[in-house]
Amino acid sequence: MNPVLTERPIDHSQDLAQEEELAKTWHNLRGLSGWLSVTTHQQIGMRYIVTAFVFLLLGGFEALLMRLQLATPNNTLLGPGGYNRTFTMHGTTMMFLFAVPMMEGMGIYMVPLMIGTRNVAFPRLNAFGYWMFLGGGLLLYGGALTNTIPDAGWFAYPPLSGPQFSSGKGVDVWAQMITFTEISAMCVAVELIVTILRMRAPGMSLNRMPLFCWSMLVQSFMVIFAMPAVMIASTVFLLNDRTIGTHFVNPAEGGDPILYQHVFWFFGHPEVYIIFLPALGMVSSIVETHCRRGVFGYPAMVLSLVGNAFIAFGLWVHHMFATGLPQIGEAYFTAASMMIAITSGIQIFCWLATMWSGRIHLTAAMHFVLGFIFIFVLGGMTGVMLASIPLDLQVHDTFFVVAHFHYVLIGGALFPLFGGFHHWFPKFTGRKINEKPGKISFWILFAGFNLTFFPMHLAGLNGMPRRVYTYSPEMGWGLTNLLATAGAVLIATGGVVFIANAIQSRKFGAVADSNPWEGGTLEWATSSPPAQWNFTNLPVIKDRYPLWTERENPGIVTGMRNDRREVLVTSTLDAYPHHRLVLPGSSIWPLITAVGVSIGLAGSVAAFSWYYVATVLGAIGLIGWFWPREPLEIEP
Amino acid sequence: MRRLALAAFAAPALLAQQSALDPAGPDAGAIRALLVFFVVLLGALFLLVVAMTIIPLVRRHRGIDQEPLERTHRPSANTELRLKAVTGVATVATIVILFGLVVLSVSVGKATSSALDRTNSMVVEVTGNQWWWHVQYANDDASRIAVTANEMHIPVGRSVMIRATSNDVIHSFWAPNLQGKRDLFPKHITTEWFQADRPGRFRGQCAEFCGLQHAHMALWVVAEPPAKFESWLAHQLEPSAAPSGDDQKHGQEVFLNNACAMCHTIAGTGAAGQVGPDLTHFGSRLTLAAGTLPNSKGNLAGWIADPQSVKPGNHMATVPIKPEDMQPLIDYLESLR
Amino acid sequence: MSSRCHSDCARSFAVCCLIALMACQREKRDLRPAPAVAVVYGAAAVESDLHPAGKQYRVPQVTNPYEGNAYAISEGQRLFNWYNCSGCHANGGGGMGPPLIKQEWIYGVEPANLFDTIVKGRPNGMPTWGGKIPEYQVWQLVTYVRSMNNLEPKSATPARPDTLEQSSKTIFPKGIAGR
Amino acid sequence: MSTRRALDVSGLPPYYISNQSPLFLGQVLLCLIEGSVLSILIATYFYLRLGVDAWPPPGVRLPEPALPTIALIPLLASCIGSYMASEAAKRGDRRKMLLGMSLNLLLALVFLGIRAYDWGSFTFRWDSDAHGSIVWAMLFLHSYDVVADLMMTAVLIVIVASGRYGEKQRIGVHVDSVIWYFLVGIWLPLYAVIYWGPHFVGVSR
Repeated sequence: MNPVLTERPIDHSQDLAQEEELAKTWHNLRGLSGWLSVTTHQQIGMRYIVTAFVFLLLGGFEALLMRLQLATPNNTLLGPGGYNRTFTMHGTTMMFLFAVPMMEGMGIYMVPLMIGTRNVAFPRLNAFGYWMFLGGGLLLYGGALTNTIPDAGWFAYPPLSGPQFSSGKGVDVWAQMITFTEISAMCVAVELIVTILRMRAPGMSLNRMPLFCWSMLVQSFMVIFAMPAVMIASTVFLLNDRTIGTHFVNPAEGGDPILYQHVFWFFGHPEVYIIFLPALGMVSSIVETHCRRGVFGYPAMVLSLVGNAFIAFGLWVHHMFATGLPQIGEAYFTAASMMIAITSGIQIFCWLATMWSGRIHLTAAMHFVLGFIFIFVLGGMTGVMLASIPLDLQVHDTFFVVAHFHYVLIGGALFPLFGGFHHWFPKFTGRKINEKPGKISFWILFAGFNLTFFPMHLAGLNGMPRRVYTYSPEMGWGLTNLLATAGAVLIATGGVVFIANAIQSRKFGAVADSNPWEGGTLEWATSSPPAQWNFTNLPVIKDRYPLWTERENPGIVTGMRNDRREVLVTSTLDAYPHHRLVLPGSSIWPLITAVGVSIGLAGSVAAFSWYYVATVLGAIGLIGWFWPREPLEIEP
Repeated sequence: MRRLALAAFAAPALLAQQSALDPAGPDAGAIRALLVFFVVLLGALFLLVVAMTIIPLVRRHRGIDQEPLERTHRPSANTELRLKAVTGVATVATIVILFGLVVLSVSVGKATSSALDRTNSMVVEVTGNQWWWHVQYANDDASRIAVTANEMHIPVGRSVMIRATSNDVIHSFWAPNLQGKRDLFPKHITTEWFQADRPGRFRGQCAEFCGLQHAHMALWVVAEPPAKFESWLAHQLEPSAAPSGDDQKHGQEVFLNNACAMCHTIAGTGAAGQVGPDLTHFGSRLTLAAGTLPNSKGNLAGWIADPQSVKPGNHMATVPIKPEDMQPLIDYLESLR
Repeated sequence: MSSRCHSDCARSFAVCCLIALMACQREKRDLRPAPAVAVVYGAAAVESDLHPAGKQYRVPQVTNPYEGNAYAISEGQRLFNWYNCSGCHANGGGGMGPPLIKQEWIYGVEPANLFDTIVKGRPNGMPTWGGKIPEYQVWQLVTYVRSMNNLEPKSATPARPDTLEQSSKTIFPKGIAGR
Repeated sequence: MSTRRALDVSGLPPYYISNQSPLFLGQVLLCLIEGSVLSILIATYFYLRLGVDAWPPPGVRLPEPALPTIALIPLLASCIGSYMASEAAKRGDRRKMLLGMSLNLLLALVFLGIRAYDWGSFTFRWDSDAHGSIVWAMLFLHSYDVVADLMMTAVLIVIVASGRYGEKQRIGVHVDSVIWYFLVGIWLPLYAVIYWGPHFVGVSR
């Protein structure tokens, strides 16, 4: 029987009655076992964000250690072994344990709020994904406690990372850790795609969806196609070569180290866009709210997101220009690498157009966006230089490249992320983060960042290779490295100021109502922090910025049962209600499955047969997970 | 404009020992010119974008007519139209500029890395090992193949072809003053061409992470006039100088009786180890331990006594030499001009 | 907390420490050899203690300092090729020299025995390496030879060398069914 | 008393056993993931093949295509069982579901039996050379997926046979066929590459 749209008088008493019923249905169990069996997207999203932030601090500490070692020539703070382990842990922690999980965490937290539903599509898979991510972090840093630390770099090229030249289990722990974080990323990607395509609020057709959700959708599809490549490179090629003696990358027996590079970078470049696309979504959300108008050129923005995803899969060989591959291939990859600057360029132009024709409120979040534009565009320019083969042959694997990818990663992802923290802090905690220290932390981070990484361009052009634990005084790199270390200390202080501001505002900040910035998208329709069930009545959407057009009487969905966790499944293109779906509640089984699989995978670092242990334990967990529970029949 | 940019780049304070900004050959020169062009053009575009970001901040009260709705802002139709035109033009400009840059860099790439006009280039075979370079001058007649380590003399004005491979992990041959870098792979030969237009000593360094001592894997490319090069090459072909004086003779005995001969080769003596660098003309080299220390008696003594303190983790064995043997050994090695 | 829980926690904690300890031993990477082993057996074949220049006060190292150390095994693998042991012993399968992957050892497979075999040589062609190879490298070779026979912890032993065919293939030429 | 638009959805069904259910889209995405894993392995096979001259090195017998070609028949037949089960799940017909799933399981086990025998007769191991490594990797990963899906089907048979099941389990039965179609479909290119590849790509001995 088709849903019927009628005009109903607003009845707040009925809403309150619904809220008690919903509170009973959506409350999380108490105690430790309750905490461990949570499946609501807000708790799991916040856990992703907090855990990834801890790994950011760990990675930052490693970076500071490296900078102190390189501050002066012939320094002896870290020996070669110590420095190699530090930069490997820094790269691995930042790329696999901070960047991707943080963006996924923001996606899990914000997407259900922005598309007007109550939870992600597969709540228990969401919990399983978080526990696997945590398992990966514990494996890497647990290994570090027992001195089993990888030291072959964050992309671990064989034969150096192979069985003969990397002794011990460090590189094996690195390879297996990737399996954990990649399983977690794929879980989140599958959930977000199904949530975005099938559970949007009625009336929210695809062209009315916020740009952040578009960037999460595109990013999730990239995860689906990119992550398997790193699974193959790290476990099927490297880990098997190291533990059971296969010959994928053994040059003597038909294998080829360049094969590893191709398969790894086929994942490697989409990976940096997997980190970067959600940041574009955050910038769009911040710009449209703080410039008081919808983003200019919505279709152009969406098309450039999608274009970015397709081109990102076609240009991985620009990491391998120095390997001497045939000329024609390299010319194609030069063109592809330069083409991707067009899609990012279009996004920058649209944001600038939005700022031109909007009324800009210079809040802390807007500061970070402006910092993003400055740093990311500069990083994009050096990126275009790296795309040209002759230039790349001079600057590949030097500090020029180190400067480039920090400009596009810190500038392109970290600054929008900090902007997002300041923008959504009221929604996360219910209190506004105070602006003054926010702006101060921005300026310290901005100055520290440029003081650290701009001189590195010069060090790179002056011949300083990447990943050298020391250099001699007469090389002439002393000044640039000293400046970089000073800048790194500045970044650290900026980070401390931000953390102090966040902690202080969380307790004593001004209490925020549901829409402190007068934003237009749906996440501002819920209370701050949002209730467990997000929307008492699911919204009905008429256009792209519902809170700007129909603030007084937004459309609502009625007739949903509140005594079970129910969400509305709508059609993919124009979100016409299709059927109601009962989501599972809290469950401990995702944790049990994750622990079982983690034990098996961690054991497989030592012996291959532990994969069978992982299979058996995983099967037991999954059977308990899917076992039918009361009530079996779902009455309408 | 270009001269200004070139001056900015060539300011001596900025230049270091091995710098891509101070070319000594046609290839590095072409790349440096391309770099300057890229920096100037892209720098201008960057400043333009930064200006476009800052202007809307400072021009709060502007003329474009909008309804001053405090809560939302719906710009009028012709504002949207004008913005659409501006962004359209900017996008097209980006595409055109990028297309131009692709064409330019592919053409420069062709010029610097192809072998079209390098017919009579001299072939040098470079083999990367964990943390030092084996350099061999290829020649059809086996007796005229000169072998040296961590140093490569080349004649000025003549193009040199590097045939590079590796004995263990991936390394990368890179002399910034002369040419871009080329990776070295085990069981695989990669080639590269470069040429020096002026005499001088150009330092090169391994540019692909290759393990513990990746930082100390350097080599010196010495460009010298052809005549001087020919005499150097001829000298390299001769066997090592016989030890003169009993001090050097005792040094040779120490070398042959200890583990030294297991790894190193000195042509003309019994030592024929292939796994370490060739020491036949060790005395005439600029540096020792792959560019880590200048070649002097004191450094050589320190290096032999305890290689792990100079390059922690490197593969030279710690051979305990009795104190009375050390000095003769040093004299003998330094005598191998 | 019930006492049983105490013992469980204590037991699991002990297991973790054991794993950590073993891992630390495997992962230890001392680049500079300890002075005690940085000595070269000058006159390896000397059997008696009488020396012209007075007694040599150096008790020979008997236990293997690199027991279960992954870095030492990997160095031993490199030295096995560098010092051309593979010339006679191939990759452990044996050629001109006897195979090094076997059950019965004429001169014993304990570290001390292997050390003596390498340093003093053996009849029928095993040369005296004492004085030619520094002692700490001999210990690394000893550890590598023992790892070929799975006498070193599995986690410290590399699965295959980069250069040669997998040695175990020579032992199992038949298909998997014949394993 | 201002009013607001209200959309009454109480008439909509609380579940939907068809390809419209979100779980179906989730399974399709899983197949995309496994598909990209196996297609990268196929690309690796050709990369390794074109990197060496003699493929596989002399003395190694190539896997013969005779047995696996026969094994294709039970594999393709098992799709019929899977289709029967998924349609029965829509209608909620318990007997047909059990029949379909059991047929699917049995035929798949026949296929796996033939493969295990054929696999056992290989004269190369995963550590003999690059050819052995890639062929074993392909066979292992595909077999792992097949065994995992069969375990799922077996558990579903037990649940449906026990009678204690509801709509959610019927959606599970219906959607389980998606993975099976994919696994059968992806095996065809893998089969062609492993068994016919050496004869058609590059010079074979």
